[in-house]
Amino acid sequence: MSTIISLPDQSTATLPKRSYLNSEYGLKSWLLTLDHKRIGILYLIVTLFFFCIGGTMAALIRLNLLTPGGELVAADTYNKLFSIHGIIMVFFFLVPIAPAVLGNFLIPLMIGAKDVAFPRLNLLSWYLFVTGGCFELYAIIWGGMDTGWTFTTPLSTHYVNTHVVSAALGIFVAGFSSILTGVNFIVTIHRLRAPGMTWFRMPLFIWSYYATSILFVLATPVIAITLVLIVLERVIGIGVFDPAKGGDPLLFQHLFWFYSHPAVYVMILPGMGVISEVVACFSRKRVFGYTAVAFSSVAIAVFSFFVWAHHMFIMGISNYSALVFSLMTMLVAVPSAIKIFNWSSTMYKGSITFDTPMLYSFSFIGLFTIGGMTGVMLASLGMDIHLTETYFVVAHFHYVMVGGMVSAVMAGLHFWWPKITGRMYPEPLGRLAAAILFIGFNLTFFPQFIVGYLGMPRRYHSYPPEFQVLNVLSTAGASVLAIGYLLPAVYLLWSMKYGKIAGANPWQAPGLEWQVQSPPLTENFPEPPVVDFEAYDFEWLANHTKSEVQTVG
Amino acid sequence: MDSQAIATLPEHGHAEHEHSPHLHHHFATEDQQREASNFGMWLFLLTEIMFFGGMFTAYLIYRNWYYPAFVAGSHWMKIWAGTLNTTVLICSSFTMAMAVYSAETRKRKALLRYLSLTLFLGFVFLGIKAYEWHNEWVEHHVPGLNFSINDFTHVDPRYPLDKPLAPDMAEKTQSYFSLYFLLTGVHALHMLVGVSILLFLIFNAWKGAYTTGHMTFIENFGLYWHFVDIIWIFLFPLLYLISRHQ
Amino acid sequence: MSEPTHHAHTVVHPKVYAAVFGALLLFTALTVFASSLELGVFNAVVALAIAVIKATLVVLFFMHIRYSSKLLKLTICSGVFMFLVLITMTLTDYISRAWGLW
Amino acid sequence: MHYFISPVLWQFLVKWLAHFPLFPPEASSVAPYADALFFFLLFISALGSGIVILMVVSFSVLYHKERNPEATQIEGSTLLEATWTIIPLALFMIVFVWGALLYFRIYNPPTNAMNIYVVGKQWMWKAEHPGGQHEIDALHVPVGRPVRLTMISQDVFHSFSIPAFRVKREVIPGRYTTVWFTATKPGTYHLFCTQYCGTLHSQMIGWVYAMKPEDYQAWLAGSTSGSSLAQNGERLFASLGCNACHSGNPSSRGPNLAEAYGAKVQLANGSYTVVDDAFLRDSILNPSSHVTAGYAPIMPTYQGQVSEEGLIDLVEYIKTLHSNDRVQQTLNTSLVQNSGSTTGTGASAQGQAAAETPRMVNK
Ligand code: HEA
Ligand code: HEA
Ligand code: HEC
Ligand code: CUA
Ligand SMILES: [Cu+2]
Repeated sequence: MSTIISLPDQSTATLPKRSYLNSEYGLKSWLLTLDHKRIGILYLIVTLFFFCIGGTMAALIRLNLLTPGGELVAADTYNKLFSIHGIIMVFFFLVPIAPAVLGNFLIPLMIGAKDVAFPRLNLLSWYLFVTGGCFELYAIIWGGMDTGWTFTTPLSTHYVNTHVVSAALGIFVAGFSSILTGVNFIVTIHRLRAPGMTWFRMPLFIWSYYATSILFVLATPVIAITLVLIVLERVIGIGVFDPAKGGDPLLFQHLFWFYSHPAVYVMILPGMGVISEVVACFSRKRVFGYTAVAFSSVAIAVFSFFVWAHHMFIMGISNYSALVFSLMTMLVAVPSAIKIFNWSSTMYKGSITFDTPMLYSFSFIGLFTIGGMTGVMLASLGMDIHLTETYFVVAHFHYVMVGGMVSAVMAGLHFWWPKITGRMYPEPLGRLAAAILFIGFNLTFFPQFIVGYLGMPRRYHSYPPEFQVLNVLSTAGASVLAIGYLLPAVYLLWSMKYGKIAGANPWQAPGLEWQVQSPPLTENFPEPPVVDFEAYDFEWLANHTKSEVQTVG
Repeated sequence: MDSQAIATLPEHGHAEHEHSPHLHHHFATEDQQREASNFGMWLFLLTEIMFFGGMFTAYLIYRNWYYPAFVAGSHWMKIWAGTLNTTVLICSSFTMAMAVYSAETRKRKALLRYLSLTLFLGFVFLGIKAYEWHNEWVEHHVPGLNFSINDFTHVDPRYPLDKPLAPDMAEKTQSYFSLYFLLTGVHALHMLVGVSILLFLIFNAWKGAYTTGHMTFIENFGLYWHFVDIIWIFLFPLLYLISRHQ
Repeated sequence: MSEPTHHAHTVVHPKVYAAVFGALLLFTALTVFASSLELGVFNAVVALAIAVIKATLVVLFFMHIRYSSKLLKLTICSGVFMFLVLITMTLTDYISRAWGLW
Repeated sequence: MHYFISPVLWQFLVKWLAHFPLFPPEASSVAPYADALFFFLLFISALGSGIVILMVVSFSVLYHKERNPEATQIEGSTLLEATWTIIPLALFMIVFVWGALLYFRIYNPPTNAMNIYVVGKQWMWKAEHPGGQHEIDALHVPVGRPVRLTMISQDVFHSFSIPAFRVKREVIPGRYTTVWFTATKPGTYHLFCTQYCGTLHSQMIGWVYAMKPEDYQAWLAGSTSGSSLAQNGERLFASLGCNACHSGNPSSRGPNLAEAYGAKVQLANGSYTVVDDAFLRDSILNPSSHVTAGYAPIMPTYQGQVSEEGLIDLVEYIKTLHSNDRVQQTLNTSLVQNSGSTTGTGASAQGQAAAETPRMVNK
């Protein structure tokens, strides 16, 4: 009845003869591919390239902050460093990496489709992304930009003479790549699910990517127009944001954060999807309260549109508005809490193993909780007055973005690495790297909470000497972090050639993507699968394997 | 602008036509494929709504702040040109709808006729718009490039009841004209993209495409064209009409 | 298919198009006429109301939403809703600034 | 210990450990309130994270594969889920209300506060005391007295932050913002610009000197620049020709400005508004945006003719104007000096503005 193929188990596994990786050869077959899996890999390469740039900038930032005088680089160089770091990390690494890499690779596999709805559009998104990236690289190489990633007007429009225009255009173009990816995913999820794959049989991963795509589609255009206005203001001097011409710089803040707040959830929701899969698989249990988790993804996406002005509490918005936005921010934090508790209880009465992806999930749960709770501190109006624009905020968002999302990306990358490449990564090294990252991360960013409460402002090239101890700790942590990132980079590359052959389902996971060979065929499923089981149905999986063994035996 | 995004449509639509059975391998049925691309197009239009949303927000805020300036600015709009352009666009929407209908009923000649008419009307619209912009340039009403507040510090002969604006308020007419050029400019850019795609459509239709039952592309383009029409339906009263009396 | 495929296609008769076309022209004339009346704030209200009606007509008939699936209707509503959220939540900040000292 | 590491490093370590604050000084009246909220927040965060960590760790131990080879499938539990929806929600609501109260406390100056003006510009802070004392990158305030800062920026966004007082407020171009505090402990505290404002953002720092009232008086006396803000304002009022229309005569073309501050005026569009600093400043720059009822909109704009400091002088002058005698006196003297300088039109004003504030715009 079920048409899902089941391949021999891991011990006897061999690499399949035919897969999406070897169906065609040559650079051209990659650059012109319409296969969602290959496009995912293309995205992976580019985003990791940008991560190296962003990471290098972070390393320089931390080195400069080793001494209070900021002796390493000049002030304007420092400003360029953190601007590039922020812009690259947000728009060219974290926003695309999860949706475009993991989403592209996995969504069709998970819902039993042959491809995404619009493969050509998908390839085009990648090219748009690369084009945007080139603009950005141009801006960086020809002198950089020093506006911060927030492009605050009138600074960015009238007071700096760096490459703001090309940086803004780069983000503009890359934004269209996000939009098209979002459109593609929504249509795919609505229209291409395999027979039997009802909404509530979908893995939670799909739910959270669905929510992410909504954010892409509805929020990104607003930053697109905002950046256009910035460019026009610089180039021909229209005065929409310029107070000297009667414009209102706060309007810029409104429009910018209307996108950028939802964007921070773009940077966490996919991670939540990954964690649902990983926690379920390594607890060998259905996610506790599937519906609640599914709906909280959607709730986060919807509520995230109502909270943007919490980035503007001290900037002179009306106090009544501040009240409303603070209240909404408190509400948007609740679904995240629900999810955290549901994942934790998923482990209850599970049968838990500590493979690398699971370790990363633990660090996600812990660090995201701390990051999220400090977010709630920031959302509390009176507290924000003291905390805003200090390192406390820096620590908050690194806890959610690096501690949360990057951990989740690492979890996902390790979890699906066997599916992507057909080979296992070296497990002991994986666990070691996860531990190093966890320790390095906390060492880097926990001191920033303290130094933030002490009042050290962010974006400071030099700082009062009494903050040095904490900054030195933070820099020390960053070096540990660097090792923690380089180690996986090395062993993952190594494993592509020398790793153990994984077999179709090394984790014995129940998802549809695990029921096909790894690496999968170009067409994913030789024949359309029929889904007759719930998501995370480990009993189904057990029965299935048993009957498989019986028939073989 | 979004030209990148929109310019892709031909390519994408093309795809659906290259394969002889018109059915992409990853779709089960043609219905599914058609619904999918229809839905995709609508999602794209959503992004367009939000794209214009930012500009509308700016317009509403500054209109509130600099009400007299916005009134004075809009008094320089040529209502006849705006009305004419609205009519032209509505006609073109109608011809576009008829084009889709012709494709549905597989009438190649009618399809060609209606598409050409739409194209023609599109050009007329752009022509009138260009004429208006030219006028505004001559009148020194282009902020940033060629602007003078002279027209607003004196009584406008066509509105003798108006009072001249104080110089500080007259400066703020720049806000009006900035937004005017922004909104109409982005709209015209969309028209331009639409017109280019129309050229392509006509070429294909002439070769016999779209009248064989596979008309997803032309349907989706129709959605786009109507959407651009809707934007204008709002721009016209906001920029030309609502301050006629204050 | 997990979702019922919507009945593929309703071909709208040209008569409907023509009627809508006529209505649109009529409303255009109406809005230009209304703008020449002295209505105070209602000038804006009337003009926008007419624009909304015109847009709805276009969406429903020219763009076939009247004959489309619930999903599409919902999609459009959510777009319009977010558009309104952007505008109203931003504007309320500007308006309420005048209420207090700050 | 120091045998194992280099003496230089050892010295560093000693020095650091000697200056290693973990908590900022509490030096204003709101600081204890802010810290109380902070500790509450810390407490619930620790509680929340503690519960989560406890769950994760204990389940990891209890249900490790070796101990529990077979997982028990559980659907979920509505009751439990409702619990961990409602409890965080309730806590967050407490945080919201508490935070809002604190916010209103910090941004709602008491009426008896003394006023100091602050002008931010790339990259320095200028503070102006009503008595005319000017200081740069420093702020002297008395202890025990509410101080209100009326702040504005000449160029980009800045942000005025005194961590020891737990107050901070964005300083934005084109609009006054205010913040207030009462210093409680004499001492010297950091003053930071916390909003990124360009190259030397990290140099836009200074010190706040909280002084005993008598020290403060001494400081005021010792650093007076000769004339108070109001006196400067009076001079400007005359030289810009304001007195030509605001002479206080019943026949004058502009409204009487004596006792205008704090009053409620009716505008030409029928609405009422209270005359505050922002209103005064805006009336000078954008007179036609709030025309006082009963007057023609003939007042010219002074946009570009007066610097932010000049505007502050004017505002302070109008605030302290209680009768028109002095206005009329200045009228007599100024008429001789600068007849004709009042006819600045928009165009020449603009030229001046452009000349005064060179702005870098670069593609
Ligand atoms: C991935 C990105 C991400 C995520 C997910 C979040 C999540 C949240 N953020 Fe964050 N934020 C950023 C990225 C992110 N943020 C960035 C980049 C900035 C700075 C931008 C800049 O200025 O450069 C920022 C800044 C920022 C500010 C502005 C600070 C300022 O500049 O003054 C605020 C204020 O409200 C805020 C709030 C929140 C809240 C309430 C959440 C919530 O969604 C968090 C919800 C999660 C939890 C609450 C944790 C789980 C809860 C529990 C386990 C319950 C605990 C139990 C009990 C209480 C019993 N964030
Ligand atoms: C996704 C987002 C993301 C990520 C992953 C990171 C990662 C890191 N960030 Fe960043 N950060 C931001 C987003 C992010 N950051 C944003 C948005 C800002 C605000 C910008 C602004 O103010 O405008 C910011 C600002 C910011 C600051 C504040 C600067 C200031 O305000 O003055 C600091 C300071 O410590 C910092 C540090 C770090 C560190 C140590 C890491 C580490 O986790 C990085 C670890 C990685 C490495 C150390 C690299 C590893 C090495 C390689 C991969 C190889 C490199 C290759 C070669 C050299 C060959 N970040
Ligand atoms: C040409 C005459 C004229 C000159 C010169 C002039 N004003 Fe005025 N001013 C007016 C008139 C008329 C009004 C009332 C209408 C309005 O608000 O525009 C007014 C209103 C004001 C108000 C608002 C008062 C209230 O209670 O509503 C202030 C404050 C003010 N002026 C300050 C100044 C200052 C300061 C100067 C000089 C820098 C100045 N004016 C120069 C004519 C003038
Ligand atoms: Cu001024 Cu930072
Ligand atoms: Cu936010």
